[in-house]
Amino acid sequence: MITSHMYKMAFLSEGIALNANPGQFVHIKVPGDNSLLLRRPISICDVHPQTGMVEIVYQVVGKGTRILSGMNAGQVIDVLGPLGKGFTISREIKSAFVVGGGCGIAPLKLLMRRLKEMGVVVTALLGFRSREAVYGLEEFEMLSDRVLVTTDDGSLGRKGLVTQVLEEELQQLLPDIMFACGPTPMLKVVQRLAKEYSVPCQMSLEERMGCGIGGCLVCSCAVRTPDGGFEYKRVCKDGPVFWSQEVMLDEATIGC
Amino acid sequence: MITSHMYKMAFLSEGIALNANPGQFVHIKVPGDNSLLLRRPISICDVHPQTGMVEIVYQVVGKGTRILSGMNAGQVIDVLGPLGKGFTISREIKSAFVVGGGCGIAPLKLLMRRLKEMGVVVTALLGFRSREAVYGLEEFEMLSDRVLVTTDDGSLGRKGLVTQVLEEELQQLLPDIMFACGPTPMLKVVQRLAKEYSVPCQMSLEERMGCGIGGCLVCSCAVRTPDGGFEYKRVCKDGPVFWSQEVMLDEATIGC
Amino acid sequence: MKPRLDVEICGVSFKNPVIAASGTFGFGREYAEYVDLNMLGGIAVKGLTLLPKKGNPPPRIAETPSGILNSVGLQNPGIDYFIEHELPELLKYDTRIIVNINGNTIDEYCRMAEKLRDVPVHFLELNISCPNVKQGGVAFGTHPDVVYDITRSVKAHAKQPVLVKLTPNVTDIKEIAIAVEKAGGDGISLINTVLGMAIDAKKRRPVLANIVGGLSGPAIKPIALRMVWEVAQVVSIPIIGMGGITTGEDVVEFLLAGATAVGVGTANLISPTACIDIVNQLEEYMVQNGIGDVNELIGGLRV
Amino acid sequence: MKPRLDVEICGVSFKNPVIAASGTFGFGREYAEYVDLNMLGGIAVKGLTLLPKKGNPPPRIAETPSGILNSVGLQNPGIDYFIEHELPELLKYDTRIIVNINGNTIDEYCRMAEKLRDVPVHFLELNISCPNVKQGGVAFGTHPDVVYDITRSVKAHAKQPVLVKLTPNVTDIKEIAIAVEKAGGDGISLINTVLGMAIDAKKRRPVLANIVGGLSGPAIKPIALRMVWEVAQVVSIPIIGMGGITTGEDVVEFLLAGATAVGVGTANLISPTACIDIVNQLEEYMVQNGIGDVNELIGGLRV
Ligand SMILES: Cc1cc2nc3c(=O)[nH]c(=O)nc-3n(C[C@H](O)[C@H](O)[C@H](O)COP(=O)(O)OP(=O)(O)OC[C@H]3O[C@@H](n4cnc5c(N)ncnc54)[C@H](O)[C@@H]3O)c2cc1C
Ligand SMILES: Cc1cc2nc3c(=O)[nH]c(=O)nc-3n(C[C@H](O)[C@H](O)[C@H](O)COP(=O)(O)OP(=O)(O)OC[C@H]3O[C@@H](n4cnc5c(N)ncnc54)[C@H](O)[C@@H]3O)c2cc1C
Ligand SMILES: Cc1cc2nc3c(=O)[nH]c(=O)nc-3n(C[C@H](O)[C@H](O)[C@H](O)COP(=O)(O)O)c2cc1C
Ligand SMILES: Cc1cc2nc3c(=O)[nH]c(=O)nc-3n(C[C@H](O)[C@H](O)[C@H](O)COP(=O)(O)O)c2cc1C
Ligand code: FES
Ligand code: FES
Repeated sequence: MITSHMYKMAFLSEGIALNANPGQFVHIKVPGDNSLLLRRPISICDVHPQTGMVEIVYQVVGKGTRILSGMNAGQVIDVLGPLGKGFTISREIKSAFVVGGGCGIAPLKLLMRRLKEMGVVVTALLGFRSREAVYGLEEFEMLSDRVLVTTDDGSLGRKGLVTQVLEEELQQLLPDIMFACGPTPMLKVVQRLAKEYSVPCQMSLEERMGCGIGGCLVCSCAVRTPDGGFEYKRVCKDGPVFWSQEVMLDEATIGC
Repeated sequence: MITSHMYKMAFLSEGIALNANPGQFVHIKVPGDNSLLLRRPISICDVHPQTGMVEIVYQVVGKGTRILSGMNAGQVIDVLGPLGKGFTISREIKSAFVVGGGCGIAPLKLLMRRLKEMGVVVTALLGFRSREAVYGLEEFEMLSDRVLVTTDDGSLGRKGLVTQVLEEELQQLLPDIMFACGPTPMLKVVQRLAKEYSVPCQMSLEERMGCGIGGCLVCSCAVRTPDGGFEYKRVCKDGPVFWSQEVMLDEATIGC
Repeated sequence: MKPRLDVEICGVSFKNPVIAASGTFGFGREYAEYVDLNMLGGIAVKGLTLLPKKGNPPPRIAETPSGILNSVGLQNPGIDYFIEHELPELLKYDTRIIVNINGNTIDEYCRMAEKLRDVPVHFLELNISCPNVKQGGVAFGTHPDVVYDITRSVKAHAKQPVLVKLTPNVTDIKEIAIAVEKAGGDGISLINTVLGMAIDAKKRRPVLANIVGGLSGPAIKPIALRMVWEVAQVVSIPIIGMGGITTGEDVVEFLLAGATAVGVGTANLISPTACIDIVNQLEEYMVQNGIGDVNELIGGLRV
Repeated sequence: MKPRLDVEICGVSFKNPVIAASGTFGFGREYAEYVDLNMLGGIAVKGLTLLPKKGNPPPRIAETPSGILNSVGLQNPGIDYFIEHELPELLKYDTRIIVNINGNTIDEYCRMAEKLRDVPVHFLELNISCPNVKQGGVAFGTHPDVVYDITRSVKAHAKQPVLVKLTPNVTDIKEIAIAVEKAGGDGISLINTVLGMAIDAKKRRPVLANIVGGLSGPAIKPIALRMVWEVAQVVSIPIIGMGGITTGEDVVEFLLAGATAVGVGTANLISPTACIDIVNQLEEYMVQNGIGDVNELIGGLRV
């Protein structure tokens, strides 16, 4: 347990640890209770290729995550992954803003590690509900050049929404790219700002999933088509990371 | 684990330990897997009123008993009991035959303990599949005056069915009463012998159960009515112990 | 503040919307050892017939994933025995009593309604949906015309308000519900069990002696919710929703879908205290979500 | 001795009776990363329509006790795209291909059958039971006369044998199945999903954007088994049974009830290797129970 609702879990999987890209996820079978059929998608938070260790960070929201949070060291867990299309980091990038909100911060750790390895100058903008919900700050500070924290209640860092700080920062300096992950309302603002300030932006989406591998078409998100219409893409296979200008974030998309 | 398929489990319940009569059962909620709704009825094998300890012995036959057999010391278990009508032991009884087959032997331990306390001369006739399936012999030897063992394959005791030995014994000497628990084919023969030799006989039946407390009417067994017909009684509430002359053991009754 | 849990159906007030469903609660007596029956919204008694009924041979129950199948086949001591021997016991408690009646013919239903005229029970529940009897039973519940006839006929004989309990084994539950309303039925109970079957792969036999049985429990909750929702769109008489309820949140879901009260069936087989536990969880949900009156939830689904 | 697993449907032999059910296995490609598609009895591809179809808005899936609800709404790239771009990939594998087709009108079904005449697929599967499309869809599958007409019309245009996939949301599945047989249908697939609904008690909203969806998974297995059993008593054309199969024993149960082969749907969403695991478990069951030929199991229920 790392905050009152957030848990960290580490498990061994060489395949995942060696092959994971930032933004990819694992699909976890909830152990024990056979009335819960579906796997749970959880972002890969970090990997240690030498040891084969994979880290995830998750919030307890329902039955599945509650059972996961009660697992003990040594238990075996059934995990598929790494799945999905993660963040794309091109060689040309020199500077990046990484924007995360709440439990959407999880996948950003591995992203920042990779950005750092590539010498990208990273500003991390992280929003939390309150001081109690904050986790992993030291690590983010190690992995980035600057960390700006906001809390809804002002109990740590700036009071307010992370997107307010983002807008202020964009007014100062435009990064080569933005990466975002968090609740839908946050993503909507990020999407708008990316457009206004013409900064390319990748965002990681969430949707309820079945197979997690692209076969069942339940995890759709609306993506603009050249003809001005849209089509449904699969969050699990075509995403979870999409370019902000292509996705349509409407009410139907559920947040974390 | 006490044989390759039989498990013994002990749990603390003062209420059950103090109130259990031989032949009564407990109704156990299978922990963890919410897809398994129904409780599992298991006979009370023995109780230790001083410590509140209750002992059960069960065979792993399906999902529920498999999960039970994987439980660890210290885990909490949801148990209703003691339930049902157990064996009736009247003060007049001086001698008894106790006949058990396979996993039907479980409830006989507490019965024999009570019979011994009351000074009844007990002959235990126990049938097993083979030597590997035999358990608890020393205890039965302590609790009875004579133990006669049969195995289907002759690997321990007499080769053959326990009912063959029972018939031989009845030819020698008629007890005041017989008590029987075991698979339906065995009970059928015991029922016939009880009639032929005019020995009163109580037998413990099994049937698939719902509530276990008499409310849902699913656990029926056919019982003769004075008019020559029959009616369905509840194994959970009116039984599981019935007088052999009243029950009708037909094909529909499932064995253990 | 303690939230208000009472609801009203056809002018009869229930202290809370949780009713023990027919066939899973006996005549209440067995459960009285475990819970205070005064705390229940109501009790629907085991299905009764004009004459005593033996029921089907065992096994009568099978476990399926998150569900159970039963084929009790309406075993009961007959309506006269009920009135004389069981009802007096039940009347000692302050709860609403719903008498579930079952006939092979419309006439039988009417005769039972007559017998109950001067008996102090609160509702009749016409079970036209039991899948476990050969004659009548489910057949009654599958044709709107027959449903109309039986409802109308019984209404002419009944003194108490009449609930009609519908089977989910139909193509269009809406047209059946509309028939009930048109015929003057006072309310609708739904759903009864879904026809199903379990097979023992090892023995290569059906698990139930009756081969098929009625599926109930959490497995059918989505079907029940859908039917309650569909029916709530087309009738204005109250609905008692049931099918797979095991928690207070489940009750909330049925109320949101449009039920005024709910029945709890299979859950009683899992735990004798289920109904009371569910009432308590419902109250807890209301406190946590700032809902002062349970009536706010009825039909409150945001779509 | 290795038991024989092959079965025959309308003269087409399947290496084993396990078919990936439509809509849960894409066009096979995604699963090829996880399993050898050559080991499957067959693959029923994602439901196709004449023109490409967007499908319903998300969320399209909800979890229910031992089941799931989906409301995909037949998202697919259209039959022409399938024939041109997806089928060639699938044809690389040695397995039977079943093309699931869906229309808004009888004419649309016929036109799709025409388009498939000269295409090397093994079966057409008329989905007249999808609950997630407004027009046509489930409505087709609920009236015996309509089922008769559509089956007969498509048969006149189709070159391949025609399976008709039935909806369980009907009062009497037997009369529908009889209509298929009378109209010359070559086989029956059943069941499609059961109409259901899930509600989020906290948000007081339906979980699915489409409000209702199709229930599948182990929760519906008893319903599916019952329908396969009922239908097997009244028709002599082969049945592909499905609904909640997740293990080899489940397959045995469906075969005993009268199915010649089975479809595995939801299980693919839980594990991409489900179909193959199930084939292996089936073989294991046969070895343990001394069954040399899987055909011995078909219709072998002892009642
Ligand atoms: C690509 C992706 C990455 C994610 N990464 C993380 C992460 O790193 N940390 C974290 O805390 N959460 C993450 N989530 C959300 C996480 O999947 C859900 O919180 C979790 O599935 C809830 O399961 P439950 O059984 O506790 O909840 P329940 O509400 O009981 O779940 C019921 C069903 O709804 C699904 N569901 C519920 N909420 C969500 C949701 N927000 N998104 C998708 N499915 C949902 C469940 O998977 C399950 O199928 C991610 C979701 C996606 C799609
Ligand atoms: C009064 C009574 C006393 C019993 N005492 C013992 C005992 O002391 N030791 C012992 O090993 N077994 C005993 N049994 C049998 C025991 O209840 C079953 O073996 C057990 O329920 C199987 O559960 P499962 O989940 O492993 O099997 P599954 O086959 O997966 O169970 C499926 C369902 O069938 C029911 N069921 C399966 N077999 C039986 C059966 N033989 N009798 C009743 N229900 C059954 C289960 O309870 C469950 O509801 C007793 C049964 C009864 C009725
Ligand atoms: C063992 C059992 C017996 C039942 N008997 C009756 C009955 O006599 N009359 C009736 O109307 N419904 C009967 N039902 C149906 C229930 O009242 C209820 O409608 C159904 O089980 C769905 O609710 P549940 O999922 O909460 O059990 C019975 C159900 C069960 C499980
Ligand atoms: C996500 C999903 C999509 C489906 N799409 C289709 C479809 O396109 N065409 C069809 O005939 N059936 C479709 N089905 C129904 C399945 O093929 C199958 O009949 C049903 O799910 C029951 O089997 P199951 O319990 O094994 O899933 C779909 C089912 C699911 C779960
Ligand atoms: S979850 Fe199946 S396609 Fe995305
Ligand atoms: S199990 Fe319910 S009456 Fe016996």
